[in-house]
Amino acid sequence: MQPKQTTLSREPGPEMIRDRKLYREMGLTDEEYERVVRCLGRLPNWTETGIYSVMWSEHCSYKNSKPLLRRFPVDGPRVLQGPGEGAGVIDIGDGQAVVFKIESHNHPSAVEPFQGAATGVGGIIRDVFSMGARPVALLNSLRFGALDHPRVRYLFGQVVAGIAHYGNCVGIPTVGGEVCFDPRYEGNPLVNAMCVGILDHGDLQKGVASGEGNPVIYVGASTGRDGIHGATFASEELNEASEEKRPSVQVGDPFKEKLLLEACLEMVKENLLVGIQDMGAAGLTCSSAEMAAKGEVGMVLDLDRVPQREAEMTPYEMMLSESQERMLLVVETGREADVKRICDKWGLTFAVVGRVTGDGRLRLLHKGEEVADIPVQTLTDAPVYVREGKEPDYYREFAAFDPEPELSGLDPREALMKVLASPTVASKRWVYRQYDHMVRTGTAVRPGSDAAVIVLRGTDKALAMCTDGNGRYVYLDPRRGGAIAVAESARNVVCSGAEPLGITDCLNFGNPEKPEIYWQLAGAIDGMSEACRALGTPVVGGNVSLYNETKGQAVLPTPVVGMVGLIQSRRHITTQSFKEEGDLIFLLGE
Amino acid sequence: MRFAVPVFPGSNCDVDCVKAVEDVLDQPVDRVWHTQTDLSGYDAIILPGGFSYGDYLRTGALARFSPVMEGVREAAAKGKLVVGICNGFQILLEAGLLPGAMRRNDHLQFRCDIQPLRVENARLPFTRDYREGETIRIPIAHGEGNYYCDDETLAELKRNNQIVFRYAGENPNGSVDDIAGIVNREGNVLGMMPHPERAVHSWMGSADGVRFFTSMLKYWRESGAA
Amino acid sequence: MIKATITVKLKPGVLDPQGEAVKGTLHTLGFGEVTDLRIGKTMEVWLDADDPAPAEERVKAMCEQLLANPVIETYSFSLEEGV
Amino acid sequence: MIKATITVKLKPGVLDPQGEAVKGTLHTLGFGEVTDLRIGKTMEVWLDADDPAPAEERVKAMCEQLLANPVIETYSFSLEEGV
Ligand SMILES: Nc1ncnc2c1ncn2[C@@H]1O[C@H](COP(=O)(O)OP(=O)(O)O)[C@@H](O)[C@H]1O
Repeated sequence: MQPKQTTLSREPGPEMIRDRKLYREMGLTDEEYERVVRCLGRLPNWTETGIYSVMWSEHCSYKNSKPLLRRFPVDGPRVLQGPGEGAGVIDIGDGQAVVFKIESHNHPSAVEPFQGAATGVGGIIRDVFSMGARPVALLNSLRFGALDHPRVRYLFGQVVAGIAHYGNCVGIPTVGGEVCFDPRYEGNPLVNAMCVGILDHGDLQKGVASGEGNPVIYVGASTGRDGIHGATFASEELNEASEEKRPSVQVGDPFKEKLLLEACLEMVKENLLVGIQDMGAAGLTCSSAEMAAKGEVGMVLDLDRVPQREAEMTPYEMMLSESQERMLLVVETGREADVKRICDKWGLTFAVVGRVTGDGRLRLLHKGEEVADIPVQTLTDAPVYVREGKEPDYYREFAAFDPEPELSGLDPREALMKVLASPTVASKRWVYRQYDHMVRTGTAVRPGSDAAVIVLRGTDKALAMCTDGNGRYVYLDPRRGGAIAVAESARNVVCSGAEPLGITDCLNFGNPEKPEIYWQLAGAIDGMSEACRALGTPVVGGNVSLYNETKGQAVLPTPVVGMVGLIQSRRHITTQSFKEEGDLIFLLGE
Repeated sequence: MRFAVPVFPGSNCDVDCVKAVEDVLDQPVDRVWHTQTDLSGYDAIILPGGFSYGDYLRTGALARFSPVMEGVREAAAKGKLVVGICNGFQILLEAGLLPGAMRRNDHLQFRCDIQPLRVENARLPFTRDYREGETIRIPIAHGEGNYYCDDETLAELKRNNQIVFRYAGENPNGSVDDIAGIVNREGNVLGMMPHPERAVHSWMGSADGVRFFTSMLKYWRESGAA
Repeated sequence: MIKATITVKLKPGVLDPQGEAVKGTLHTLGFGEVTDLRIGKTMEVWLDADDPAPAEERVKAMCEQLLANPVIETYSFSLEEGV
Repeated sequence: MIKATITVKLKPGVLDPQGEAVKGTLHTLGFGEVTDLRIGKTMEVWLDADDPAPAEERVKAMCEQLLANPVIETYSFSLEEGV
């Protein structure tokens, strides 16, 4: 059956989308469009084309990186949840588990650094509390161009302020991170944010829909035209779309996030939820499709019930909006009132927007008409591309380079001063004192040491955590650079008195369709995997950010590792600084 | 001694205050939701830090209309101890329970650090376990701690010995006369930007906040309210 | 509908750190002719009301109770009808 | 001296969480007639200049380079002479 075209006649019809190849502007290739037609058995309308395009984007589908990510070791005796959910979960004993994940917000931060960074923090916090965990710490990993460039200084200042704004307001301490400066990040800064949470085993939640007839509930901020992906409307009719109708930047509301966090954790404690997922990238589309696909069910959504901030939003706009601070819940029939009571207490918008169905389809209703009807599994079953890597020309040249002669003539004192004065190595106090790193009164080791340490109240245990990565090393040798990133984070955690538990990672690379970039990506993943196997630290989650390029020039290939370690007793906590005159200094290793 | 910690939407140091009272004093303490107006069952009230109502418009400006502020006002009038820490201080200013107003830090950045403070008045219910003139280390974490009052008010604060803490060393926010904390004329309502609840165990980096809490308990016992 | 446009400014004499900072940045950007700069707030408030006379009273009450802090701020406003 | 009064507003469609929160409090304070509220900035900039025509260009440049963020904000301004 062909769903109705939406009543907004401005939208191009299915034939026009095909004939004028309008799907290309949404990011679908000709082959992918053909595949959509086969999945549906007919031509997709505008809304459906938009839904496929975001679900099959790299961000949601990992279509370029999936085959490579399979090389990561993801299992271990303590792993309760590996990759695939909002965040990874590792057992820490006493019925508790640690939940953590890192995610990128590079592109939004390049456009609007303050809000881009802030909403990146917001997204990762939701990923963690949607697992049922109480977020206890934030970290980040940042890359900018050379600091003597005014635009870079602006980006740097705004990104740090945005991170501070969001985390401080929600009341989660930002306890660590890293900042590096290199001209290769000039047009494309990297902003990766990590969140760590704690949960009791029984509270673990999943982003899954099940139980035919169960209500689908929308909680949180209302939906606006924020961050709708840049489909530049090609047809003449659409050129009339006024300035106001154009997609706008996502603005974060950390206050609302705090309310959403507390409300969702109350629902978890009352055991109300069948499934819960953050409406992050691709908002309502991604959350509804993924929850339904995981539960092997269908879902019908009545879009008129979606709380809307702006007038006359189309189904396309509602489905693709990236308005922040929203969650999608599935509860058992009859528990709606309980969810509403909690939402009312926290002053949050609540709406039953749909039902779980047994037909395996995502169906959307708008103004009494069916405007989309898609087999759910085809949305999550995106095309996968196994690409060919190629060793770049620079690799052998640099590998053969012998630095000895050039370095031997240097005055060591001068060289040391130079290294210490470089912004990448210099103290990051200017950054971390803008972050509230003590709220929740659990921070035993504050920023400025190797890894941060958070104590677990009611036990003698503590968690150590850090983020590390070095794009220059990975550029010179992806495999060893990848391994070094894992090893460095492990050293930081161990030097704080902890046993490494596992990692989350964010792979920030250029365009994977270029064989040299793909080669970097594959090599880094191999190196990281090798180190993770050697150290017994599985990869329990992560994020891929590709296409980090400006004017055809890719950023340094930058995998960032976020590691968490367990400290069995607070007496084991160690810090970096020299303690007393006369203490002996040892050098370990090679 | 029963403590109440009102929780506004957006408060985020409420649990920290509860933990501090429990750990340091081992006295009963309740988090009280902002819709509750009756606080008559409590001996002391701690308005916690955080971002009540997102700190939108002006810090503390929206929270001061929360129903629980009725109870806070009543308690203050009865001479019970009322403490506002950070955002709590901002709320007390907006509510008119303390004089002055808060502005953004002069450097415009949020500032989190362990800050040295001078104890200027050690004869208050909140400070009797400190020595006058002593320097203590207490964490700060705020973007708007730049206390302002006009010259007249400042003269009055000085005359009545209402300045309780001053920043020692560098002033982290540009506040008038290095003010970090003040008390009302009666001496039972105190507002301060630094967070004593974040300095109650040595592993936190300082335990100088302990005596803030023990002072209150000692006062309560000695004043015969117990 | 009536729309009120409210301006809230810091009182003269109250230091405006943000204004100072912005002035400093303008100077480094080459706008040396800026001698002073003060930053305030502007609020657009739409009221479901028709009669401007009572609306004026209402907006005044909003300003005094909430929108401006008399310790450091002053306010002024104008009304437009039919917007 | 020339004084420029610049108004910087969030673009329509850009979320204004602050405005939302203030509206909510106005409602609880009994100002139910408020249907919408948006908060922006107002800047008073004093220029050491006499001729309004070039001043206008200068103020425009300040707005575009620094005072307004074109991604989420719009600006407008007016000039007064001899203040
Ligand atoms: N963006 C950031 N956010 C929070 N803390 C940071 C950030 N950057 C650096 N830090 C903190 O500063 C300290 C030094 O960082 P870094 O120079 O990367 O040290 P190292 O090379 O030893 O890891 C660490 O404690 C780190 O957590």
